[in-house]
Amino acid sequence: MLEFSQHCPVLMTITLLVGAALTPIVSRFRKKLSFLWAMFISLLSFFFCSCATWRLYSEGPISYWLSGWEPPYGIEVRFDYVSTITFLMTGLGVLIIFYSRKYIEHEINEDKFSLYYTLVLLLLCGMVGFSVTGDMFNLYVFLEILSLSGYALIAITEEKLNAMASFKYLVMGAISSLSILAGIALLYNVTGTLNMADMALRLQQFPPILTSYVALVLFVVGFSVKAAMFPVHIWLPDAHALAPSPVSALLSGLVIKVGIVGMIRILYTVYRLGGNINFIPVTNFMGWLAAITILIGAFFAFFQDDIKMIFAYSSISNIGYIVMGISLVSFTQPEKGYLGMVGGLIHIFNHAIIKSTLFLCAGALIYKTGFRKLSDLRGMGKKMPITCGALTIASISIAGIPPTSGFICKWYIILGAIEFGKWYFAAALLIGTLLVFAYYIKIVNAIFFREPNEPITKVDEAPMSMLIPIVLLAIGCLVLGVFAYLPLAVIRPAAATILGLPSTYIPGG
Amino acid sequence: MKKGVIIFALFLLWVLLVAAVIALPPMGSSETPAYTHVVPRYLEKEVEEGGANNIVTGIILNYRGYDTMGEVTVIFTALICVLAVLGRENIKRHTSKVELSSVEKSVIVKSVVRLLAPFIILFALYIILHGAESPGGGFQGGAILGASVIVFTLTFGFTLGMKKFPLKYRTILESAGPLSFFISGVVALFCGLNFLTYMLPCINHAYQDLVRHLLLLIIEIGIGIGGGTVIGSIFFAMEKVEKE
Amino acid sequence: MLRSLDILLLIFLLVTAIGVVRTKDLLGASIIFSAYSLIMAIVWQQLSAPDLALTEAAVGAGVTTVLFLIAIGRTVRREDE
Amino acid sequence: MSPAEILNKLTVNFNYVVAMTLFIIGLYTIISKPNLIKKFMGLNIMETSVFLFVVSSGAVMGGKAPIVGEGVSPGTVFVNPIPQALILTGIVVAMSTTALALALIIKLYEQCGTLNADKLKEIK
Amino acid sequence: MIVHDIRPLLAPTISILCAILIFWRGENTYLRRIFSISAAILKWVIVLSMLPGSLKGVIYVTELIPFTPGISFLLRVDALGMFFGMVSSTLWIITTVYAIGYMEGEHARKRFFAFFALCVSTTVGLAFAGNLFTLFVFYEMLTVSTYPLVIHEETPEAMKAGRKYLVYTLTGGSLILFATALVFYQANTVAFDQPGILSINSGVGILVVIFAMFMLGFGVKAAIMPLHGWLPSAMVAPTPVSALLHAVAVVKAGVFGITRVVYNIFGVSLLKEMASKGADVASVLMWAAMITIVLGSLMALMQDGFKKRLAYSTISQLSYIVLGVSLLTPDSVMGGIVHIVNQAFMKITMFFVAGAIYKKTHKKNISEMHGIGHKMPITMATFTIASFGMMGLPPTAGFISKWYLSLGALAADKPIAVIVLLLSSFLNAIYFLPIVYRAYFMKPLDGDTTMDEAHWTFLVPCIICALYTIGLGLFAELPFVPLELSRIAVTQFFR
Repeated sequence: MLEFSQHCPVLMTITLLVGAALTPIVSRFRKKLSFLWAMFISLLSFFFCSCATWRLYSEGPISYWLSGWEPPYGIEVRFDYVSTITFLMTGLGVLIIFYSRKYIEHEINEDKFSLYYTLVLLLLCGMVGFSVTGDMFNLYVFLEILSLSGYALIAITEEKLNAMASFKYLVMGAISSLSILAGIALLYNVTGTLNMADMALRLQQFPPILTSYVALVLFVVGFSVKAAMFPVHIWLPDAHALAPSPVSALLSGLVIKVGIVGMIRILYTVYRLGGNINFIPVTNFMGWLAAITILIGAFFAFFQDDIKMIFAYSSISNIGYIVMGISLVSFTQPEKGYLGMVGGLIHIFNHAIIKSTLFLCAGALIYKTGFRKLSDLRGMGKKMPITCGALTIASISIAGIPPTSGFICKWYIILGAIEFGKWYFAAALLIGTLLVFAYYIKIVNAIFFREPNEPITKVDEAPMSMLIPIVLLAIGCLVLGVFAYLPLAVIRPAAATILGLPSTYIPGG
Repeated sequence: MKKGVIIFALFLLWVLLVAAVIALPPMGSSETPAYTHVVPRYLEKEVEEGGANNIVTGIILNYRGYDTMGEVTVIFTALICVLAVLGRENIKRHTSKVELSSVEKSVIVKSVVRLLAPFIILFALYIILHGAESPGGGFQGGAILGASVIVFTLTFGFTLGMKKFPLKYRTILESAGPLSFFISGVVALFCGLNFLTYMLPCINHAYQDLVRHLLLLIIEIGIGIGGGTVIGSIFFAMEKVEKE
Repeated sequence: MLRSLDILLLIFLLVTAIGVVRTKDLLGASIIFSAYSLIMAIVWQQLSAPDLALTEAAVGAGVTTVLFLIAIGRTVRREDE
Repeated sequence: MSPAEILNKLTVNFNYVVAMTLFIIGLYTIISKPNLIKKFMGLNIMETSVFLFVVSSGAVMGGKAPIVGEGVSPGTVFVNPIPQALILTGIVVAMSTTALALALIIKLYEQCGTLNADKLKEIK
Repeated sequence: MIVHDIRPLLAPTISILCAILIFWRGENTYLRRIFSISAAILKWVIVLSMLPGSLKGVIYVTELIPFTPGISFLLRVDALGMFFGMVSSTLWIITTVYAIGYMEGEHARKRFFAFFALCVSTTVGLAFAGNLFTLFVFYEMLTVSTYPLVIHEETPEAMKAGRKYLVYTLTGGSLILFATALVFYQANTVAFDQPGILSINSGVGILVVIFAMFMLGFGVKAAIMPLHGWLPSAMVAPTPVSALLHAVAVVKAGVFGITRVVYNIFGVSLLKEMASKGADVASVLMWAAMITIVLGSLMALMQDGFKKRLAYSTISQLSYIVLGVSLLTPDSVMGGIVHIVNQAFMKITMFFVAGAIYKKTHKKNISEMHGIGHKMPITMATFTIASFGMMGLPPTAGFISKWYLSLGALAADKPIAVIVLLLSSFLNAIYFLPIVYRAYFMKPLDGDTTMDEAHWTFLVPCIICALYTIGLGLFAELPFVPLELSRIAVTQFFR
C-alpha cells in the first residue's frame, strides 16, 4: 500500500488526462457511455487523491521524481500540505459530473455531450496537475490546460453572449499566462533552474537583482488575473454567470482558486519569507487591493437581478477575503502571519463548497423554470423546497453567519488583521460580509417570502441526480462550520509549512 | 487623451522590463547561472542517460517528459475546445465557402500538389522518426503532416478531404499523443519504477536499450500522428459551413 | 556575439511587427505576420536552435497563418468592420 | 550605473531589448485595436517576443546547436538546450490558444455579425 | 463546583430537533402541536432539573467541540445563564400555547413554528454559552432565525421592517465579532469562568475601544438609544413573536450580552480601575441607559398604536437592566437581573392582551379601545396588573426590581439614578393608566357592552403571567424564586 500510494500524486493527474483523451473514443461506441466513463475516471482520480492525502498525513509530503531523475534535473511532483486542495478538486469534480448528467441536456447540444465531459476532465486534470507540481514550467503547462478548457466550457452553449464572455476571458487569461511565462523566463535566467525548491535555494545564493523583483510583479499580476482580483476582475462576472451552471460551479469554486495557489507557491515557496528578497511591499499592496476587491465585488453584486450574476460578483468579493488572508504576513516573524494564512487557506476550501452549492442550486432553478432573474424566481421556495433550502443554507454560509463554514475565515482573518494592527482590513471585511448578506437576503426573500408574479404551474423539485450533489454540498456547508476543527486540522499544517514553520506549529504553544 | 495615457503606461512598462532584462548577465556569456547549474549534466550525460543524440529531444522526452505529456494534452485540449465551440464537421451537412463559390482550381496547382504530396508526407515521417538524431521530432513532423492535410483539402475540395480523412479514424488518432505517452510511461510502473521511466532494469540487460528506443519511438510517432490529426481536425472544424 | 546579420534581422522583426499592427487589411496583416514568423525562425536558427526554427517555420508561419486566413475568410477582411 | 554602462548593456543585450519592445508592441495592439483578429495577432507577437527572449538567453558565444553526432568533436561548446525545450512547448501552447481564439471569433461573428470590440460592447 | 453534564447541550438540542421535526411533518396541525408543546415541556423539565444545583452554586459544563486552540464551543450553566435559560424556557411553554391559538388560520404555520422553536433553541444556547465565542455564535443564529418570524406577514411593511432589523443587528453582530477577536488577542481566552479576563495592561485606549464596540453591538438588541430604531418597526410581526422575541428573547439577549461583557469579560475591578484613569466607561453606559429610560417613556407617550406603545415601553424598561448592570454594585445588578424576568412576564402579559384584543376586535390603536374592559374584563384585568407592575407599585414584581435598583444606585452614590427611576415610574403611569381608564370607564363607541371574552388559549397565558407578577412581589424572599438565583449570580460576579 505504501509503495503504491507513493505513485498516487502523479497517477491522479494521469488518470484524468488519459481518461479525457479516451472519452471521445469511448463515446463513439455509445453516446451515453461518456457520462459513465467520466464518472468512473473522476472517481478513480478521487481515490488516488485520497490515497495521496492519507499518505501525506501519515508519512509527510511526497516527492515524486518523474522518470526517476532527481530534481533539479527532472520534474518533481510534490504532494505537500498545500496540495490537499486536490482532494477538494477531485471530490467536487465527481459531484459536478454527477450533477451534469441531467443538467447539460438543458443547455448543451446533444452531440457536444462527450466534448463537455472531456473538457471537464481536462479542466480537473489541469487543476490537479497545477496544484501538485513542484516545477515552474510544468506549472505553466498545466495552467494552460486548465485555462483552455475553461474558456471552451463557457462557450460550449449556443447562447449569444457566451462566445463574447469567453473571448474576453481568453484575452485576459492569455495575457496573464504570458505574464507568468515571462516571469518564469526571467526567474530561470536569474537562478538557472526550474524546480521550485531549488529555485528558492538559488535565489538565496545570489544577491538580489532587479530582475527578480520584476519577475515577482509579473507573477503576481498574472495570478491576480486568474484569481480575478480588482482591477483585473472584469472578465469574471460575464464568464461565470453565462457558463452552464455546473461549469460556473467549477470555475467559481475551483478555477479562480488556482490563481491563489499559484500566488502561494510563488510567494512562499519560491521567494520565501525571510529570504533575501523582501516582498512585503507587494503583499501589502495585495492586501489593499484585496480590501478594495471585497468592497467592489459586494457593491456591484448589490445591483444585479440575475441570480448567477450575483454569485459571480460575490466570488470576486470572496477572492478578496482569501487574498487578504494570505497577504497578512510578516517577513521577519513568520509566526505572526499564521492566523491570516489559516483564514485565507480555509476559505479556499469553504468558498469552493459554498459557491458550488449556490451555482448548482441556481442551475437546478434554471433547469426547472428556465428563469434566471430574481424577479421571475419569486415563490420558488414552495415548489422546490430542497433546492431552495440548500440555497438558503449556502447563502447564510457565504455571509459568514456562524456556525456555518463561511464564518471561520472571517474569524481568522480578523484575528490576523488585529495581529498586524490593520483594523481597517478587518473593517473592510466586515462591511463586505454585511453587504454580501444584504444581497443574499434579497435572494432568500425572493424565493421564499414574495408572491410570484404569475402563479407557478408545472414546476416541481429538481431530479435526483441534481439534488444529491446539492444536498451533500449543503450539508458540507453546515458540517464544515460546526465541526470546524476537521478542516482546520488539514489546513493548519499547510499554513504552518507555507510560512516555513514546523507542520505541527500551534500559535502561542 | 486615452491613447496618450495608454502609450505612457506602456512606455513605463517597457522601461521596467528593459531594466529587468539588462540587469541579467550579458547575453552569450557562459558564466550565467542558467548555463552553469543544471545544463552541464544535460550536455555531458544526456546521450548516455537519455538515449538521443539531439539533446533537446532528450530533454523534452526524457528529463522533462512530463512537460511534454502536458504539452501534447494542450494540443488535444485545443482540438476539443475548438470542437466544443464550433462543432464537428459532418460530411452530409457541411461544405466549405470555397466549394460553395465553385471556383475551379487550376490544373497546375492540382498536379503539383498531387506530385508533391507523397514527398511531403515522407519528409514529415522522416522528421518524426529522426527526432532523436537531428533537428525535428514529433511536433514538427506532426505540423507538417497537418499542413499537408490542409493543402490537400484546399486543393481537392472540402468534401473529398472529409472523405479521404474520415472522421471515424481521426477520432481515434487525435488521442494518439496522450495515449502513446501513457502507454510508454506506464510500463515503468510494472517494474516498480517511477512513471515515464524508459530504462527498465527489470528486463534483460541486452534489450534495455532497445526497449528504450522503442518506447521513445512510440511517443514520437504518437505525438506526430496525433498532432497532425489534431491540426487537420481543427482545420475541418473551422473551415466548414452549413450546406444551404 | 552580435553579428550585423542578427541586428538586421532583429530590426526586420520590429519592422514587420509594426507592419502587422499598422496594416488595416487583415489578410495583408496575416501575410506580414507569416513573414514575421519566418524571420523569427531565421533568428532562432542563428541562435543555434534548429529545432525551434523548424517548429516556428511549420507552426508559426505555417499552421497559425493558415488558421488566421481561415478565420478571416469566414469573417471580415477589413479591420474596422 | 553610468549612462555609458547602460548603453553598453543595451547593445550587448540587444536581443532582450528587441524582445521587450515586441512585447510592448503586442500589448499595445491588444489594448488599442478594436478588431478581435488584430488583437490576437498582437497576442501572438507578445508570445513570440517572450520566446525570443528565452531563446536568446540560452545562447552562448560560439555555441553550436545541441546535437551530438559524428561530426561533432568532444570539446564543442553547445548552447543551453533547456530554453529550446521549453519554447518548443511554448510554441505549441501558443498555437493552441490561437486556434481556440479563432474558433471563438468565428462563432462570435456568426452570432453578432461584427468583430469590432466597440460595436460588440453595444450588443447585449 | 463544576459538574460535567450533558444537560446543557440537551436543552437547545431538543428545540432544534423539534424544528427539524416540524419542517419534516409540520403540515399536519396535530403533529405540529404535539411536537411544539412536548418539546417545550421537555426542555423546561431539563432546565428545571438543573435549577436545584444552580441554587447551590453548581456549574454545569458541556464542552462540545474545539474550534481553535484556546477556544471551543462550550456550554456552561452558571447562575446567570440558568436564570436566563429558565426565563426563556418557561415563557416558551406559555407562548407556544398562546401562539397555537393566535396563529389559527394564519398562513405558513409550519415555517412559523419551526423557526419559533429554532429561536428558543438559540436563546437557551445563548444563555448557556460558556464563552464569548459561543455566545456570539448563538447571537448571530438568533438574528437569522428570527428574521422569518419578523417578516411573517410578507407585506411590504413587514419586509421593510425585516430589512431594518437585519441591518441593525448584523452590523451590531459584526462589531461584536471584531471586539471578540480583540479580546481574544488581548487576553488569549474568551471564557466566562472568571470575573473579568482583561487586564489594564492592555492599555486604556484599546479597552475603551473594545468596550464601546461591545456596547454598540449588544446595544442594538438591547435597544439602547439611539440604536433602538428596529424595535418599533419590528412590531409588525405576529403578536406571539413580538411577545416572546421582542419582549424576551432577542432584546434580553442584548442585555444578557452586556451583563456578560461587563462582569465576565471586563469585571468590576477593571472597570473601576479604568474609571480611576479617566475612562469611566461604566458611567457613560449608565448615562445612556438613563437617557433611554426617559426618552423611551416620552416617546411611548406619543404613540397611539397599542403595540408601538408597548415597544417604546420595552425600550425604556430594558434600560433599567442596563442601568442596574452599569452601576457596578451588587444590589443594582441583582435588581437588574431580576428585572430580566420581571419585565419579561409583565411585558409578555401586555403583548398577549394586545394580541387577544386584536384577534377579537381587530383594533390596533389605543384611541379605539373605549370600553374594551366591558367586553373582555379578564383580559383587561391582567393588563391592569401588568401596568401596575410596570409602574413599580408594591406588591407587584416591578417593585422588587426597582427597590434593588434604587438601593444599588444609592450604594454607588449615584442618586440621579434614583431620580430617573422615579421619573420613569411616573411616566409609566401616564402612558399606561389612560389605557386602563379608557377600557373600563369609557363607553364603547358602538355602545355594545356584552361580554365577549377571548379564547382560553389566550386567557390562560395572560392569567398565569399576571399571577406571577403579583406572586413574585409578594413572595420575593422565598427560596426557589428568581431573586435567590440572581443573588447567587451576583456573588459569582463579585467574587
